Amino acid sequence: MSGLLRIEGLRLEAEAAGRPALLDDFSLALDPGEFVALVGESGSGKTLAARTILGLLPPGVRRTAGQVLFEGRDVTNLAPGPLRALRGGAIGMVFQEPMASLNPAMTIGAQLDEGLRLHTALPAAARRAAAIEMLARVRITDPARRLASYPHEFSGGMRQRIMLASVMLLKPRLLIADEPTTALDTLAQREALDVMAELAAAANTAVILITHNLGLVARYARRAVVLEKGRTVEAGETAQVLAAPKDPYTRRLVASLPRRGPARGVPSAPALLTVRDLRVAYRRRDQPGLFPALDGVSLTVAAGELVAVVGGSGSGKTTLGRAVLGLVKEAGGEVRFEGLDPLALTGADRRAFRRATQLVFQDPYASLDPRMRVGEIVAEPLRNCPELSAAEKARRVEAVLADVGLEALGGRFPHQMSGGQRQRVAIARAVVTRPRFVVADEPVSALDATIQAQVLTLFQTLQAQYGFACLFITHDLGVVAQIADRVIVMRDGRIVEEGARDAVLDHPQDPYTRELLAATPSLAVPSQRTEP
Amino acid sequence: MPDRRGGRRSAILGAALALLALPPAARAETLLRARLNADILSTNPGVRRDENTDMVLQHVVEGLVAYREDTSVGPLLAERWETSPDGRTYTFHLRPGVSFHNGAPLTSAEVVWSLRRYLDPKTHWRCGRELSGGGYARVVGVEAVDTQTVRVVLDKPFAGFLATLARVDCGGTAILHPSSVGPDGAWRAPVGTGPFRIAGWKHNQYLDLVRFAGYRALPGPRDGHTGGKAARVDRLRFLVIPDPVAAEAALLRGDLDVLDNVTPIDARQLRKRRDLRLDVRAGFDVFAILFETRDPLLRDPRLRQAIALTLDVPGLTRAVTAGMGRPNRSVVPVSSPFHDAAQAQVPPPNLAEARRLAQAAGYRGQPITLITNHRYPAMFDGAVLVQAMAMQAGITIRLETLDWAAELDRYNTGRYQAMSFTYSARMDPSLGYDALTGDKAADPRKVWDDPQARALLARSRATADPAERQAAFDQLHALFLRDVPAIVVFNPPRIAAVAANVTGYQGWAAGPQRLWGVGLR
Amino acid sequence: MRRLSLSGWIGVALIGLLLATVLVSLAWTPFNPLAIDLDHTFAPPSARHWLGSDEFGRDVLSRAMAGARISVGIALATVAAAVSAGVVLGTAAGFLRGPVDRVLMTFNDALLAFPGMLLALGVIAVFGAGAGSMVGALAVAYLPSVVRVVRGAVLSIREREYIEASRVMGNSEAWSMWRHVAPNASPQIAVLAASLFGWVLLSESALSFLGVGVPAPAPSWGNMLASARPYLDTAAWLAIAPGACIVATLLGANLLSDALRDRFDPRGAP
Amino acid sequence: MSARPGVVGYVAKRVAGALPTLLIVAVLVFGLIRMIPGDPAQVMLGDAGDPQAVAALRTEMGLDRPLPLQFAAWLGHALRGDLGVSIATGEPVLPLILQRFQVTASIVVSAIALATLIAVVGGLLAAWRHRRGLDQAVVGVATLAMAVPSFWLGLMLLLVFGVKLQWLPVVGYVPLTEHLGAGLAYLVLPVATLVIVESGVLIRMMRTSALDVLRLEYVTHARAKGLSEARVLLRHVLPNAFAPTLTLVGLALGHLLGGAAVIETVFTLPGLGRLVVDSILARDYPVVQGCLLFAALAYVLVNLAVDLCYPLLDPRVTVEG
Repeated sequence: MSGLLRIEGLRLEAEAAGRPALLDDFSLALDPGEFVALVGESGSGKTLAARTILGLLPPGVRRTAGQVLFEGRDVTNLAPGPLRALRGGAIGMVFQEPMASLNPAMTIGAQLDEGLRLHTALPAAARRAAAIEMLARVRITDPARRLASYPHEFSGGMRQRIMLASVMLLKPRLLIADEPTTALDTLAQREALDVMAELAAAANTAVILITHNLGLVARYARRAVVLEKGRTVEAGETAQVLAAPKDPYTRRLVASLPRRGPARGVPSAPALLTVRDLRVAYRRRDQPGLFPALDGVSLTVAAGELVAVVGGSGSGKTTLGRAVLGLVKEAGGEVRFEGLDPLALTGADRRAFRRATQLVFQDPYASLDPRMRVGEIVAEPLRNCPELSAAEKARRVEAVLADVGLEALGGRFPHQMSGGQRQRVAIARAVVTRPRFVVADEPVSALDATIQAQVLTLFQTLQAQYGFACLFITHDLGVVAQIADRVIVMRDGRIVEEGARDAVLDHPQDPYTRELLAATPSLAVPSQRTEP
Repeated sequence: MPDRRGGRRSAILGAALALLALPPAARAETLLRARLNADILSTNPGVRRDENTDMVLQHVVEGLVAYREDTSVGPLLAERWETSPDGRTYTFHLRPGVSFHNGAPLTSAEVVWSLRRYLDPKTHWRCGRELSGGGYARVVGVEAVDTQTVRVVLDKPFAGFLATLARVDCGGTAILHPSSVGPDGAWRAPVGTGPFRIAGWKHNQYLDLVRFAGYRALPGPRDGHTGGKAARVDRLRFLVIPDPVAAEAALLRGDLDVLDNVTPIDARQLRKRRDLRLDVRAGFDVFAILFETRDPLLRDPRLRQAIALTLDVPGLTRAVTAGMGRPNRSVVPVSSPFHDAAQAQVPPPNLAEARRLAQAAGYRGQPITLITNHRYPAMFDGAVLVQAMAMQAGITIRLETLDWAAELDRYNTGRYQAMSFTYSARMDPSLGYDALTGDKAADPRKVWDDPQARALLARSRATADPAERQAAFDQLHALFLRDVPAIVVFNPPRIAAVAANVTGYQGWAAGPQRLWGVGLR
Repeated sequence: MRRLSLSGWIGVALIGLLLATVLVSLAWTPFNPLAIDLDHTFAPPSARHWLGSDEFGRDVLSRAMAGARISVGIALATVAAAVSAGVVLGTAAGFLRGPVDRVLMTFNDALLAFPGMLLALGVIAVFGAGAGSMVGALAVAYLPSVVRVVRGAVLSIREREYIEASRVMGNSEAWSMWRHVAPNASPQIAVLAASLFGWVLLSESALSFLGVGVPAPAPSWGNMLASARPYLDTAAWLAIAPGACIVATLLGANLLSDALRDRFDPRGAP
Repeated sequence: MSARPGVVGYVAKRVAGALPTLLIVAVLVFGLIRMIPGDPAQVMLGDAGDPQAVAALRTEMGLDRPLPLQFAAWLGHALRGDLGVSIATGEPVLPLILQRFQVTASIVVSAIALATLIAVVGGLLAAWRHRRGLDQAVVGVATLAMAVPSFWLGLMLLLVFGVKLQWLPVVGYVPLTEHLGAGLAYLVLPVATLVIVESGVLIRMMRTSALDVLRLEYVTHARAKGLSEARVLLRHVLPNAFAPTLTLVGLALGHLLGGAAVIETVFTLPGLGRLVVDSILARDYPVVQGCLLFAALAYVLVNLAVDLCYPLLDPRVTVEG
């Protein structure tokens, strides 16, 4: 068999004794030009498996069994010299975090050039020409001029494409892409992966795509390997794995994908929040003048209604969420909550407003005081409820913790909990005052797929139970489909489309909405992939 | 310190002292190198001056009279003089054959010009006040009798007149040629009659003196600042080396020939060297513990006596001066001709008596604050030892370490209980007692405010008869030991270290280094 | 809580030894540290004088023990003064921001631009050498750094999301300050205090070495070193003993502050 | 990197912004030194100076004028670059400071440069070999170095290399401009002392920030490109990890340039620190005021220079920000 890569019986262990293997009996075979997905959640070992190929295991991890053959050579025992020749030249790698994967202190030209100079004998002018050509191919406009730019002068999506360019410049025989688009919004993700697939196909480069996003697997990969806690639980043709998962874990993974529920019949309620012509402008360092974050936004949210706000990075959706809660002092226009202006409130009115409204943040770690116990965190908002006795408060906290499934964990510190548990704490803290309105700012985008599904379900349950209205900010149309009553689509600080969920998802009017919908991965395996 | 090898390091230090920048001296020229701990302030004797300035200029200029080795006043440019019976008129006869550095002969004209210049308030002469209305006597006339005779008239008799003229800090009242100043009276450079003249002055680095070929020394052996002042080297260089440790290193490496003012601590080390010779003299400085006799606690003389009785004076002196100082309980320095047997007695410590006296004075362990400073190790170490010795008799002394300027401020204002202090050298015992004795209300610096003492001091000053003066000093001493306004402990040694090839160096208890008569082998 | 590392234990042991020495010295030293013995000066280390005797025959071990008492007392008092004043001023600057912050920080920067050692020297010259003025001088010299660190901590914690969360709950700024900013800044301040202890001890001995430190005859390690200097080649033990004491104490303080940093970090050491 | 257009304006703005700081320093210096009892007239006249003589000298020195007037006069002259003349020696203060500053600067700058070099190499290697023997050795040595007082270390080095082995001169100083070889011999021990004392904290800072950078993906990316470890460390880790160390270097330099009084005392160097201490003791007001103003200015300028270096290390930082 003329395989490009064969991994057999690979076992990785932590140097600290007494821990289960990080990766156990992992095998994978890859032909030239083949596109394989490695699927799993955090801690499944998928990244370690890929890094073993390049000999880039983090300190503290050891290979204790198995071999990795690249073009017939065992790469695990290579001397540093030949290994370095392999790295970058024959095998390229693209990383998850576009903000951290390019050296901020070097121009992108220098970074593109580094690999070329090392692995080819081209003269400087030819290297420069190659770099410019490659930048153009990854759709960076004006590539010749931008060679002298630094990474921070590019957006996240552009940076990830520049990474791709730097790797693909050397036409590697194997490309390892480790969660390359997790941090990008839907459109940027689509663009980056399309470029990657295109370049790989052109250079006949085999690709290992590491991801937790089943939608991406369905769209790009011919084969998929599913990992859970270091074990391979399922492997095979993508279509087969996704359509008819055999392993319970794979089944759970597939089931956790958000799917559209039936439209709730929301009884027409009075408007809780009205926003008219809201404008917010920031001064940005790299630009003269003011940058409009919100540019004349108007909307209403009725009591008990869940309105999803969708948009890419920089669309102004987060600013909107902060502004309606009166957290942005520089806001122009009009915000009325139950007829009152949050920014003008004082004293008891202000406290009443704060009790009635809450905010759930994207990163549960950053939003919980690391030096407070969970019980104290959840109880803190009740300070504004003087009518409750201490005992009633304690009961309320206990009940809410039970509601979010964290009974008995009130004594822990945030760092002693998992990400999903932390987000539950944040949600418990938001609902403990029985608010009438909650802003949820991407509350699930930092979580693994199965956890994300659980938290979303919990959020829906709580909303039904407590009946609060919600402005749910997200970039994921799948999430929107699952929970929203109404959808607002934002772009560049303006609302481009607004309407009932099904109407927007099924009959989008604005081109931007259509683009977003097209870019949203789904499990439907593209036809050209099923019939190679 | 152990021997050091090699000329390489000498070369290094040579460079350190910026010698390489100098033009090479002629082969035959002899060069003697001594140290200054700070640059001199000016070349204007007795005007803009400090001790270094005084010392250097003693080699360049001379006055009518000067101190002899035994601190009496002897002739220098004046061959002799007469005093009128009323003690108000002094007639000086100049020594013939003396010439200035510019070749001009010394005549009464230059003497009259010089003295009048000093007495002009615009000159800011250091001793102007002493000889004007504010001092002991006022000079009412200076005139030339003939070319070799000058007459000075005072408004009233003043036994200390000649001593004042001889005072080193008065610049020895040096006789200068009028070309020393410009037409506007501004200072230019000293044109004097001394054995050396100034050849170069590089500020903060060095000062060069060269032999004055036309010098006419007062005949006779070396005697204080008066006789035998011939230059024995062609060139005399004073190197400015502020740090004492650096100066010592320079000496050890052979880049200095004479190092004056070595501390006893350093002398301990230098004593072991065979390529050096130490010259140790009991100096005229007076180390003493001063008391504020108006302090509620210390106003009782019995407590002061008690403290004095706790002191192991020889032991303290030995520890502080590395065995080189001379224990002395008298204000009269041990090197003074007036230091007779009566002054020389050092009572041994008596702790039991000390306790008894303190008890009798009502002392119950109240802390007494003793001020000292870190600038002068002897004052500091002395204070530490006094504290420890008093502790043995149950007397609690607390040290307060100030910097020297702050201690001086306390000294000048009398704001202290006790103070570890050193009086700078005073040639005449009357001046020594005068520094201590006086009216505290008028002058808070004075520690001894006692009518009897003031009367005795006046007596010692009024007469010129040595026997009469000696009697006054003996009585003063007895009174001083009884009243204990201060405890004199020792006279710090005056130590110089000279290279073995230096000939004729002779330290002088009463003054800093003298480099005339000093040669090189 | 995380277990201490080996170096952490060494730090605890050194500081423990220091405190034990201080306690013992309150009750007992081999000799009276102030008692002179002019017949036994410069005795090398022996069974009688374990660390030798100095130029006045005083026992070096006794003086080193008494020196520990003085040095530690001054360092503790200084740290307490500098940290409490620094926390008040730094919190005020970070919390009130605006003109108060600007005025405070301009003044603070001016003090920072002042060589700390010379500032201390000046203060001591004004008030005279003594434990009190030493504490005051060192506290003034270190205050600007403490204000800086505290203000920086307050400003950075203010920007955390949980402070915004507290704001959303309707909590007042003062409450956020008290309930969220203060507890999260306190580990940093504790670590700072531990390092400060070392720095102050070092400065105290340096000032004593320059001759403006603890008033004699009370021994401090710095003035023991200073008086040992002329006898370096003949009685080196006089310089070695107090120097070793300073090194051991500083090492202890540094290791302890490292250990505190690791231990206080709720996320564990990186 | 070419100078950006805003740099000149930025520097001007920063220097102008430092003026209040310098003014406060000037007022503090003036106030503080005048609160110290004793004055230069007393110091110059010693125990022989009677009160009238002291008063006369004070008048001559202009010390009897009201303090605000003295301050205004001094400040006016200082703004024109004239720091007056030393009361004790009559020397002009500014040349005196500059002359002494050369001594301090030659020692401090070479020591800090060496310490920085050692810190970079040691810190990078320790971080690279995290938790291995080399790392532990480097951290151990650095922690120990942080605990050694400079004056004691200086004394011990003197004892060993000067007194016992006699390899190096014990005291004194030769300007490098006068004799290079001799000058270097005098610099060795003081510089070595400062290097050891200052490098401890710098090594640890460099190691910590290098560890932070080594965890970042672009380092893994650089390795994945096949770059050698040396190039990864020097080209990718060092520039991104150096900023915090540079800050510390700036602080150390800023403070030491103002006078390393202790080290200058140990090695009897005629530096700025000794000048200040001696002038405080002699109450030589113009010299003290001049020196401390100079020290504060040096501190401000060094930190400004450090700020200007950040954009070279990290293009995300702009000087205007």
